[in-house]
Amino acid sequence: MNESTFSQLLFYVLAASSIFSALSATFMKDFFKCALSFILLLLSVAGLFLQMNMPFLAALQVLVYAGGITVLILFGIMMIYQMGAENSERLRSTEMIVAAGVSIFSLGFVFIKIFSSAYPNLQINSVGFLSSPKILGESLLNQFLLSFDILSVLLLAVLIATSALVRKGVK
Amino acid sequence: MIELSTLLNLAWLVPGLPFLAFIINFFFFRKSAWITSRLATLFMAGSALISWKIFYTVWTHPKDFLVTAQNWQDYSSYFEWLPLDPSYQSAIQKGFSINIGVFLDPLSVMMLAMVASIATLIHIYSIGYMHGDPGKARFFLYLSLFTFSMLGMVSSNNFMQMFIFWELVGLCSYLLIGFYINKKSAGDAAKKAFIVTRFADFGFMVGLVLLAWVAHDFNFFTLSTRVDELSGIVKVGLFTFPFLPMFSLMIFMGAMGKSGQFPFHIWLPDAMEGPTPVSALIHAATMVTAGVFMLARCFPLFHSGNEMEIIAYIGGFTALFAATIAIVQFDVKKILAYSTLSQLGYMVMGMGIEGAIVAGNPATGVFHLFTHAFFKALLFLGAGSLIHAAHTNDIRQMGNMGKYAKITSITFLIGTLALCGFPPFAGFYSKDAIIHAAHVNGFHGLYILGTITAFLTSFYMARCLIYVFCGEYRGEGTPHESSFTMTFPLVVLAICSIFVGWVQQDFTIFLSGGQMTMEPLGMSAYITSIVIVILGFGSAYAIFHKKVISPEAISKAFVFPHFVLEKKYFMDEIWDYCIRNILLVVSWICATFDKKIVDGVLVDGWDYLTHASARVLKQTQTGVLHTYIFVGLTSTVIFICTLFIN
Amino acid sequence: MGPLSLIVLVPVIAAIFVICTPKENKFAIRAISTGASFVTVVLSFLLLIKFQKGGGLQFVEQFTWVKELGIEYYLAMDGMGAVLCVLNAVILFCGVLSSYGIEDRAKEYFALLLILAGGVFGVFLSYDLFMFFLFYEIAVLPMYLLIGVWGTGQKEYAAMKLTLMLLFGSALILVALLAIYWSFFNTTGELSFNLVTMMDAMKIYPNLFQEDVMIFGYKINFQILMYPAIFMGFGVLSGLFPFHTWSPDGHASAPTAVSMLHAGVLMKLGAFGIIRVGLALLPDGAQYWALTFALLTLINIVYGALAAMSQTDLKYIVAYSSVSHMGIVNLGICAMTVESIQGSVLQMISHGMMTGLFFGLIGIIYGRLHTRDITKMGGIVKRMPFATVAFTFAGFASLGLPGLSGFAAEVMVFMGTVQAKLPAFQWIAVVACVSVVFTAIYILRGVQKIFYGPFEIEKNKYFATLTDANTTEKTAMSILMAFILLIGVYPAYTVRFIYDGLLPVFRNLGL
Amino acid sequence: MITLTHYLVLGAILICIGYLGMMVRKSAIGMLISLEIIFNGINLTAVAFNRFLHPDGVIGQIMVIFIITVAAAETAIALAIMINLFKKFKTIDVDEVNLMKW
Repeated sequence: MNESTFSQLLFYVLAASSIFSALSATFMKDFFKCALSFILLLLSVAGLFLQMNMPFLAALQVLVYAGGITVLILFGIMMIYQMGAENSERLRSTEMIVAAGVSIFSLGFVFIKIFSSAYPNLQINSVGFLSSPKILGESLLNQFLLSFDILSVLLLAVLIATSALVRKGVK
Repeated sequence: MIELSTLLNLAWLVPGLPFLAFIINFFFFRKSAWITSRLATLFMAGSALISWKIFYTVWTHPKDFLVTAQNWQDYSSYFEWLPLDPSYQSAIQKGFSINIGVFLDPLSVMMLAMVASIATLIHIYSIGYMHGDPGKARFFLYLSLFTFSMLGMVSSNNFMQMFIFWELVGLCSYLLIGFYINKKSAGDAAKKAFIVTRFADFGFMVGLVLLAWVAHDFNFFTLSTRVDELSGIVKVGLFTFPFLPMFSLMIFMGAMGKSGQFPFHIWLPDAMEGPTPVSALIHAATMVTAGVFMLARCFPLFHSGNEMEIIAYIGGFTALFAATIAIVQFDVKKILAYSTLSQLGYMVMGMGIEGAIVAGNPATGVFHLFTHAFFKALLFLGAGSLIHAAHTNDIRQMGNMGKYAKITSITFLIGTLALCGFPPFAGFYSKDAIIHAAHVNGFHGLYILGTITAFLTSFYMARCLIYVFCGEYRGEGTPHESSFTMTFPLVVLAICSIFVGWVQQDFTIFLSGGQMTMEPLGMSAYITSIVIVILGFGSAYAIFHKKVISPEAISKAFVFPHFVLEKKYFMDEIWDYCIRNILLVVSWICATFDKKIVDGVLVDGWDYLTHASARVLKQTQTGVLHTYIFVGLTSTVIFICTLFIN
Repeated sequence: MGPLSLIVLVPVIAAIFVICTPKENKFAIRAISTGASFVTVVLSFLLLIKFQKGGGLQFVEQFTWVKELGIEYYLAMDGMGAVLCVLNAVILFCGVLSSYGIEDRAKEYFALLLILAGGVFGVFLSYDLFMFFLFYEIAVLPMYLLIGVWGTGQKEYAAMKLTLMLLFGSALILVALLAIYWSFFNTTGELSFNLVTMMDAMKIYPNLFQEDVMIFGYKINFQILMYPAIFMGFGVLSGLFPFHTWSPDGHASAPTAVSMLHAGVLMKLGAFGIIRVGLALLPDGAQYWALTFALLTLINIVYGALAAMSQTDLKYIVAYSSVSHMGIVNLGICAMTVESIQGSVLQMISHGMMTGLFFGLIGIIYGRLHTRDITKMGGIVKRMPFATVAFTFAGFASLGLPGLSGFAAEVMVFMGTVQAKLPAFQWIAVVACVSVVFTAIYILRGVQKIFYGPFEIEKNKYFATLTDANTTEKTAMSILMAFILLIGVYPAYTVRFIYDGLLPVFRNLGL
Repeated sequence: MITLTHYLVLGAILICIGYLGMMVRKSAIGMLISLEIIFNGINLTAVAFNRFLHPDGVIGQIMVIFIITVAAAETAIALAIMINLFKKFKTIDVDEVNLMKW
């Protein structure tokens, strides 16, 4: 089993796990199970990033996304649960059918487009591609400096807003 | 012979003096009745004197006053009132405009003299008649305004000036009829008079407007030279018609309004609401003859055959029609009003007959106008002093007035005889001239019509005499003879009514500027008219005095004709029905259409539209987060798919 | 600062002074505004006398305002301008005199009234299209506040409707003016709003304003496209048939002086605009559209008179009568002959005076009887003799009695319409004459119902304390009556001014 | 061999699942999580395009970095709002919260 079949196999495993975890995250009634399957999804996507040898992104994904955001969500769930909300919900059945119909319909379109697109069998040429934090850092600070700064302002604003929102005494 | 320029300057004074009186009275003496009446009468007398002087000079030199299309300029002095189109050039005139001024020609000079003199007499009469009336100052104000506009109309040399003063005369008749302001019937009668004449003036105005389009000129004399050019075919919208005949009928429509011909006569009997001097001046002598004057003035224009016959027949029919109604009237002024209508019918018939034949001479109709003014004014003033004496209009309450009002009765008798055409008196010469002309020129229908009307005239006047002078006085209180200022005009007018008829021959020579003469009336005319008058008086005497067949029996025998005559052939009701049901309904439709459709739909419609669309769009804001997300995401998904369709 | 900008700015400066005076000092407010309007009357008379007929544009004031766009402050007086300025000054003076009764917020009322009058002066005198439109808006906009605040009855609705419809009209006008501006630039390559240069250029460049415009694939001549925009845009203000409905409501709920100024002068702005811009610059468009608009104005005349017949509210009768009279003005413009255009300008002046008098009197009657419903009036001739005389005088002037100004104008318009070269105009003139009869009917019915007949005290509770007009109102009304009489008795004097003012328009129309 | 289409297919599926989740979930948290799934699908596609079409460029990766930070900010705010929501309405069910109805 040479090196390429291994990477193919790895891709399929990761793809299957991410689809499975995404489905369970959406259709689980219990929030905790849903949050946990979401973490699994994040990790499998990080794996895919690694497979495309983008280590910085995978790290970012794992650290910020899986570690930060989902922890925040879990914290939120527990706090709501603490304050008395029940931790499960019933799904909307009628919208399920409609949404399923629309998504399958649109998936069909997208797939037709993808499979008939101009470059079907572009291979993953691993040689010569490197994406290191140094390259990303440089481009962040010269080419995309403006959006970088706007982002920082955005985060500051979110900081203030969240603290203002959850301040004690807000009726 | 005074040359023309001084005559023209004098002519300016004739209408000028009453106007001056009006201005002075209006601005300075409106408060005091005494000064206004004396001043107005003084100025009126002055203007009458001047008009007699001009009349005398023209009467004595008819040859020099033959006005034709070439020399009308030096017989008139005028100023440009309204320059319509200065850039218009044509063969005979530079610049198309409306001129107002004074004009001397036998017809207008005769009318000036007649109007001025009768107006003076009536001014004197009304000093006495209006004694003690609070609005006396206002009355004399209107009288001088009326005489100014009447004299202005009479001395006009073009259609527009005539139309201008025509309307002013209509205004003065509105003001004078509605003189008793708090009497509702007076106000309605004034309104009715003005609106009915306004309907007729619509025809006049349309005629003038089309004349402006076809001929670009209003002067009578320059138009009379272009008769053949004007009788060409003209296309207005969908109708094509020869211009001149249609034009003369339209102009005659205006005349029908003012001179009370058949459909437009309903306002004249109601105009008796005004004080009696007004009825005497306006609705007997002067204004109502305006239509006949207009026919005479543009006689050369109308000289083209069949439409004059139509006019003649309308005149004849009105004469008979009015005479029949007069038989059943009990108000003395109403009887005289209907008799005026029938005499006007005579004059129009006279003009129509003369117009129809080739060598027509307008003098017959105009002479009747001349004489009629005198004896009809006399009759009205006499009636006025009778009313003044008996304090009622109704002849059934009067009786044996001869004993109380001596002079009034005698003058009233003279007037009646003149009206019925008893030979020596004025009426005979003029009225029978018309009947004779009808007989000579082959209008046998009109001839018979004329004789019947003559008989009816003498019948109803005799009936009025019997009611007023025979039997015992039926009213309350004792009537008294009127004061000198009222009886003096009666006497003067009585004298005129006797002698004015004898000048028939010279009148025709004077009027036609020495061209035409009217052959004198033969013995047959004398006999027929005497027979008719005697028949009329005899039958009236038999029925009303001796009661051989009492009037009640007759009315019982002919119930329906009596009822129809009583109701004046329902003409008032027809007019009222037309106005009320057709015009007011149409105007109601227009008003509601405007309010509901044009305003409602076009303007408020937009307002409704915005409200309705807002109400619909409001539904989309359900407030539920899910619907927003659902719509948002689904539409993005579908939108992305549409991108991939190509 | 020549006389023309003086006559335009005196009311505006007076308005500023009025605003600065303290609210309680009613006397000062009235004194300033009466003084200012008197100054404009004197000024307009002086200009009228000094105006030499045949001398083209006089008292010209021309300063470039925005060089790049070619906008100039260009005031000039021609024959029409001279006479219409006198009309505006007189109506303003009488309006100010008859609005002494305004108590609440008199300051703003008089200020707005003066600004409005200043705008109207500007319109009559400006020869630069941009300035023309600027003053046109200044004249139209204060109406909303004047009716909305000081009006009676459903004043908000009426003010809103009036302003919205007028603004719809001025939107159309703006489109047309800019189109003219642009097409002038296209042909001559020079950016200018100046009316005189445009009219002269029409002689030099034969195809000025003639090029074809592509609209949805159709090729339409510029003039044929733009003339309806101008005619309907200005027509909204001058009471053209489908857009006239603001006039009855607007006048019914406007205070006296406002409806005097509005019906008296502002409605003339519309017709004046059509002559100054429409006929002068787009003659072929006018020729093409003449018949269709003539039919509209014919409906205006007959329909307005008929509608006035069955109104019970006094102001509605007068409002519909001004719709009908403005129809005569518009008909005169559509007929495009020498008499008819002169007649329509004369009708503007005479109708301005008449409606001013009418609304002034209605103000007096309404001030005392507090009702405008004619069924509740009757027989008030004994208590109010002056009002009766004046109302009958105005009535007879409006039904076209000779000797008063209505007749001369109507005769000129009808005779002009009859001579129009287009086929159906004779028929239109004949039908328009019917309005003479209908006007007589509704005027006399109105006069009869209101003034004559028996005087019953119990019919209206204000009858007991009924008094006649006071001296200021009497002077205002008698000034208007004097003018109607002056123009009516000898119209040649006024018509010569108008003829001189219209010469360039006749030259463009090829008359 | 793993080609671009594989990643694109996977990314599309993830986005669809996320969309499905948004439609189906009644609670705010559920929605939040499905929203995050959509973000992951987008990240994957972005990276795939960068990796296969423009190997020398970094635009895809920069986009992923930005998306992640924005997702973080957005989740923080969403949770803060959710907590306030819960304090006021005693429920996090989205349908009960309909005060904004016209």
